[in-house]
Amino acid sequence: MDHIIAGIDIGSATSKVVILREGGIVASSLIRTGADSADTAHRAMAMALKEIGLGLADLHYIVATGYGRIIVPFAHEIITEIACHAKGTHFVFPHVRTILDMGGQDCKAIRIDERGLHTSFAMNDKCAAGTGRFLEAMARALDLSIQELGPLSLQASESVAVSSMCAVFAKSEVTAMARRGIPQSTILAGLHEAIAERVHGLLKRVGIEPEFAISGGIAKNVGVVRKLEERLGLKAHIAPEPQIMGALGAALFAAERG
Amino acid sequence: MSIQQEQRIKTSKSKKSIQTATETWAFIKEDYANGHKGKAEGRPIAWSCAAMDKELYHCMGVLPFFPEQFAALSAVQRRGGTRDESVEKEAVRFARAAEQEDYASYLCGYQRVATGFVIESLRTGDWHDAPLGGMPKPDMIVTTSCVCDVRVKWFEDMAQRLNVPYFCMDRPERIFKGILSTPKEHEVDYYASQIEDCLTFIEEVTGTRYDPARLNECLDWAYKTNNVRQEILQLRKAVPSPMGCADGFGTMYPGMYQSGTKRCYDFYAKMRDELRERVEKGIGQIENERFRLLWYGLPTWYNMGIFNYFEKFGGVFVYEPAYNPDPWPPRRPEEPIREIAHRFLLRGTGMGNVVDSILHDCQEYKISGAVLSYLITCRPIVFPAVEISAALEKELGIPSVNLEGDLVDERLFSEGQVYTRLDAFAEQLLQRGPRA
Amino acid sequence: MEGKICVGVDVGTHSTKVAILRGGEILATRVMRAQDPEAETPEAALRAMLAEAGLSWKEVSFTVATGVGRDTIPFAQRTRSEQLCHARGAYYHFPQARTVLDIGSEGVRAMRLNEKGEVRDFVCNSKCAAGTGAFLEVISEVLEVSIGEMGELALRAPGREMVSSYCTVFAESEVISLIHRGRSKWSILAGVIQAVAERSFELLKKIGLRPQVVLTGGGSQNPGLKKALEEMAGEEMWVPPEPQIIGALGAALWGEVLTISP
Amino acid sequence: MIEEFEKTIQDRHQAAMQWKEANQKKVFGYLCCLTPETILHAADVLPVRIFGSPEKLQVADEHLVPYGCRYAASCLDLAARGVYDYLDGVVIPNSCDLISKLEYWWKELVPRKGPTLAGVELCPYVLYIAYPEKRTGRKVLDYYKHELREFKQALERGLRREITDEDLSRAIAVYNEHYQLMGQLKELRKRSPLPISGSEAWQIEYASQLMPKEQHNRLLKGQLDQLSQGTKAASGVRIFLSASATDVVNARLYQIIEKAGGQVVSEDISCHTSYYGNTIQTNGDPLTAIAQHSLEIDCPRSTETCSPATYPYPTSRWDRTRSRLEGYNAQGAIFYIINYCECRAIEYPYLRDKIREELDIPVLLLQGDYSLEGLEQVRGRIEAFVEMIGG
Repeated sequence: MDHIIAGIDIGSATSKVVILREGGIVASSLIRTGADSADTAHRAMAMALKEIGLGLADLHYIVATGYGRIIVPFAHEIITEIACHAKGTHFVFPHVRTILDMGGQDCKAIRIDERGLHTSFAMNDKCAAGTGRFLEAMARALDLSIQELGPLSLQASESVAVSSMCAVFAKSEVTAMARRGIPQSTILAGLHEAIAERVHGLLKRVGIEPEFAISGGIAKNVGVVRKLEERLGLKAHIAPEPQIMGALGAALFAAERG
Repeated sequence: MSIQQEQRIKTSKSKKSIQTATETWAFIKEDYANGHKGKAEGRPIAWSCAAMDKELYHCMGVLPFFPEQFAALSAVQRRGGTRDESVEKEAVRFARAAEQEDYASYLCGYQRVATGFVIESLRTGDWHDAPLGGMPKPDMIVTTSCVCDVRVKWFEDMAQRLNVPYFCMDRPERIFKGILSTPKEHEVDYYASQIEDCLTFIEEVTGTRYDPARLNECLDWAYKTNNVRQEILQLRKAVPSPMGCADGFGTMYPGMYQSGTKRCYDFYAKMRDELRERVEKGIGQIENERFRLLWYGLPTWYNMGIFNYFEKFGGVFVYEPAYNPDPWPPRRPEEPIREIAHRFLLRGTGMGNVVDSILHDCQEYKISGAVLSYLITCRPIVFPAVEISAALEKELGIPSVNLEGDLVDERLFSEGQVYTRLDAFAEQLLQRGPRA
Repeated sequence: MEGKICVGVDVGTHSTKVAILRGGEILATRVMRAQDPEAETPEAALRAMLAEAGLSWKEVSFTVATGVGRDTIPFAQRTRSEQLCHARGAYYHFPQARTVLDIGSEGVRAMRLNEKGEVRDFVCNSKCAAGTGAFLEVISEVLEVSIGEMGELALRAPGREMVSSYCTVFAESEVISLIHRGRSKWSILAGVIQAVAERSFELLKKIGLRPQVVLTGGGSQNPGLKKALEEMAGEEMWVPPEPQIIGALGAALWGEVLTISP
Repeated sequence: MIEEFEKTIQDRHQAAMQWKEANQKKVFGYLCCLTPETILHAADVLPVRIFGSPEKLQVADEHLVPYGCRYAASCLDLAARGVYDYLDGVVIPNSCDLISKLEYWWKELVPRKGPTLAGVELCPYVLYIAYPEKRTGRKVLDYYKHELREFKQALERGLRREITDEDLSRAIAVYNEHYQLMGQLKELRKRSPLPISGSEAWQIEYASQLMPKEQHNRLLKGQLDQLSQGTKAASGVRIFLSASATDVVNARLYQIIEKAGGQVVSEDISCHTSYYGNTIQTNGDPLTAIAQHSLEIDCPRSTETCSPATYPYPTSRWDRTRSRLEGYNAQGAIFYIINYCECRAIEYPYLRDKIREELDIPVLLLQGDYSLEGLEQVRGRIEAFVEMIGG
């Protein structure tokens, strides 16, 4: 019988599952965290299992992580998203020592050692400035899709200063700028700069090593990534599926335990 | 965040591992009852601060009350002593009253709560609608310039509002290398003069004459108490840890606020005996101690359960440097005032002194991780936090984690975020394996 | 002075309001939503309004602009702060007004007035959007209730859910989780409105809360919010007709004052 | 306004470096008006005030938590970035919880190697002064004199020169002239119409902390002659401004107030020299006189010795505030308190009540950080406030 294990990451915005068989990823899923969190867990898991035609009973061990980790009814163990992001990223990029995870409502800076274990971490405070939700609100204000933000901002030749990082105030600041005829790309460049500056502060708190990776949904925003790279003078490693790093880490823990 | 609130991880209520700790509450209640009784009988009441030399009150027959301690009490209690969780904590009610008067929300929680209590009591005329019947109205307000600027300014502000005589004992700021050092002569002269002036001030307010013999009596008790407390600290270094930080903070009241009395001495003597027995029998806070933690800063008084949080991972809080005393130089009954000044000035107040002292404590107590309470409303606690964290990592390889919040205002505490950090920190410590 | 025409323009973050006065009487008012791409410019709106009233642009004696975008109205002779305009507008309707609470979309402000309707003191909300109209808008989107019906719904709530988050974004997800837990929309609304009311009430307490209290701005049209505030204050609060144009009305009234002594 | 003032402010670092080059003397930076500048002057050192910059922190944020005054943090940040490398020494008085701790961070982030003896620095680059928190009382002067003596000795060791009483007396004379001239300027601002705008007066204050006092005295004297002829007049609602130390932000605050139709006529600002009311005594021991003068500074952090019967609690903050409002016929009071400036934050509600009740003057509280964007966000309130008074 194959050794099949899974990791599930219930985040504030999206939920992810990764299934490993003999150390390799055989299935994954990503859905929006919805209605009932336990139900979300079931749906995400079912979706991934369907890919390989298996059932829950075929899994030997399941580790849950993320904000909703405690409510995953079928998990054997729960581990924090900090440890899981460290583990997942280490698996993909063994040389990476600093990780920035930018999720829906929070950002984390994590330092890891050569074994992929976290040695230090910092998280954002009670304000959602600079998180995925913040960008979503901005996208709505500019009537753009979240995927468009990054590429569009790269077209900007200059950027404007966005003074407020409060999602609500920034939204109206952005609306007002758009009304004044400032190009969307320029506004976005400003927003991304502001976010980069904020997360840079977080990174400084754990110390930045040259081998550095970004995970989470915002890692797919090339605008933020570019601004951050410019600030740090470093090239960021980004996995093809940066959002599933936490679930992957959870699955890797499951592989060790199960 | 949402899901988490749904599944709120309830820490157990703060757990007392030692018997003596359960007696603190009776001690506090007795003091408040005595205060109210004394007030009715016309005995002088002083509002004062933790860093004050309490022996001065006991030798002058003054009943001292401490707004900081009152604020901590308000962080625990709800109005009317109810346990109904929909009733907000008294601390939140008072803090809000102060904020409505434009006291900034970044100000020390102790300050906002105590000032809010003054504002509310002056507004309603009812001084007893508060935990334990509130602090009796003061006849004098005495503070010191120790530790922070807020204490001076805040007490001055209360004196203005209450129209009550005010005195501040100014303590010289001392910055040097290391943790303890002999104070300079002119520093002792100055602080001794402050103590003398304070005694004169109390004489004027109360009409009681200062009697050096009486002060010596109080200092004898204080000295004996301090020796016992040093023994307790030695015992607390044992592995497994016989007593944790919840108890450490929970039992600081007598020593912090009633030093110089026999009942204070008795309290700690009993505690020492209990601890000695536990250490001899090898009884720890928990059965299988896997890692030992230090709590830097002041506690989150509204959530003392946090000190048990690591138990499920095999972690225990072993030591909290905040309120524990240094060893004292021998008694000098011929000049008791200079003796107080001298012992008070031994410890340095600079950033470097603070960092050095935490490094020292971590070694003494065999600490494997430190939880830094980032009191965002307390400058002296929060400023050194980054340096401490860096020094622990660099000098001793000890990791640390920080928790943002206030000491009494639970509105600034984000349970979900805090517990995720603590979980990740526990994982981090367990991954490292036992400390060599 | 009979028949003198004064115009007030209130340029807010979400809408622009225009009011025209003739001889101290309201002649016409108009609200333009900022998000609406079809919306007229203030100047075009004013021209249309004047034309409808059979007046020409030249007949306007004085124009005053207020609101966050008050400097963007080139045809205004003067500008006046929102505080002064809301107070004057509220006083126009209610000479008994001594406290005015303006619940705008991003700013909440409380003003204390003297017997003559002059502002003696004011306080404003902080840099955080918690407790403002925009906060309610975000929640209205989440709950799929229109801003208009929000207050009514809340009034019929059987209970009240606690919404504790400061930050609009966090509050949004708190609300989402409450929905997911099957809590009634009404009770959640009541909780949200309570949270907003608490923020506004803090400002009222700071300013002293002297009766009569008058509510203005978009938020005052929310009956649930009004009721929550009245309960906290133990005090009846009045809402003028068309509370959202009070700022523009006040600006126009200032125009009358300023034409005399510019 | 005088070009030289403006130039010095615009390019304070260049100005100090040029002075150093031209005079072949040392320049020391200091962090607070509690610094005994006269002692530095007596040692032939040019004391210049260390200011920050409202740019974002670049280095210091790795060491400081965000829960503290950004102004002090910015001063440190500039130093850590090398902006203040031209300084030959730094004086840090115990003037508030954060500034006193800068002594540690300055040494950490701007390390300078000097000779040590048994681990103790002989001629420290960073000089700390334990300023007492009490301004009055029986032994305060003795204690502070001792601290100043130690400061002077450290300076003498570092500079390898003696600072004689004659040196001190010479410096005192220069500074006394400065205090007198600044006093005259203040008197002018009591007039109506105002002979000088608030922002111009501020510029004079600002420059006085950056240039040699002799030069400043000379320029100011000329300026005062001109002003007393009354050719210039500034108008507006008369405003008293109380503010934390936030140099450039304050400078902009003056402009915003003026644009709104107001004029600052008097102030209580932490990076201002207006705390010095009197001159330094010239009879007797100069060090005692300097200590005495320094203890007269009415800083929000200082407290006093009280007497139960006659003087139960300190009133000097209110007394000073009252005289700054009444004497100058102020019509409104604006308080700008930078976040985490705790002493000002605590005294504010009491001062506000007193101003309202006893003087019937309206008060506006502004809270913010050390950034110009933050100021733009409160611009509307300032305009509303000035309009409210001006009608």
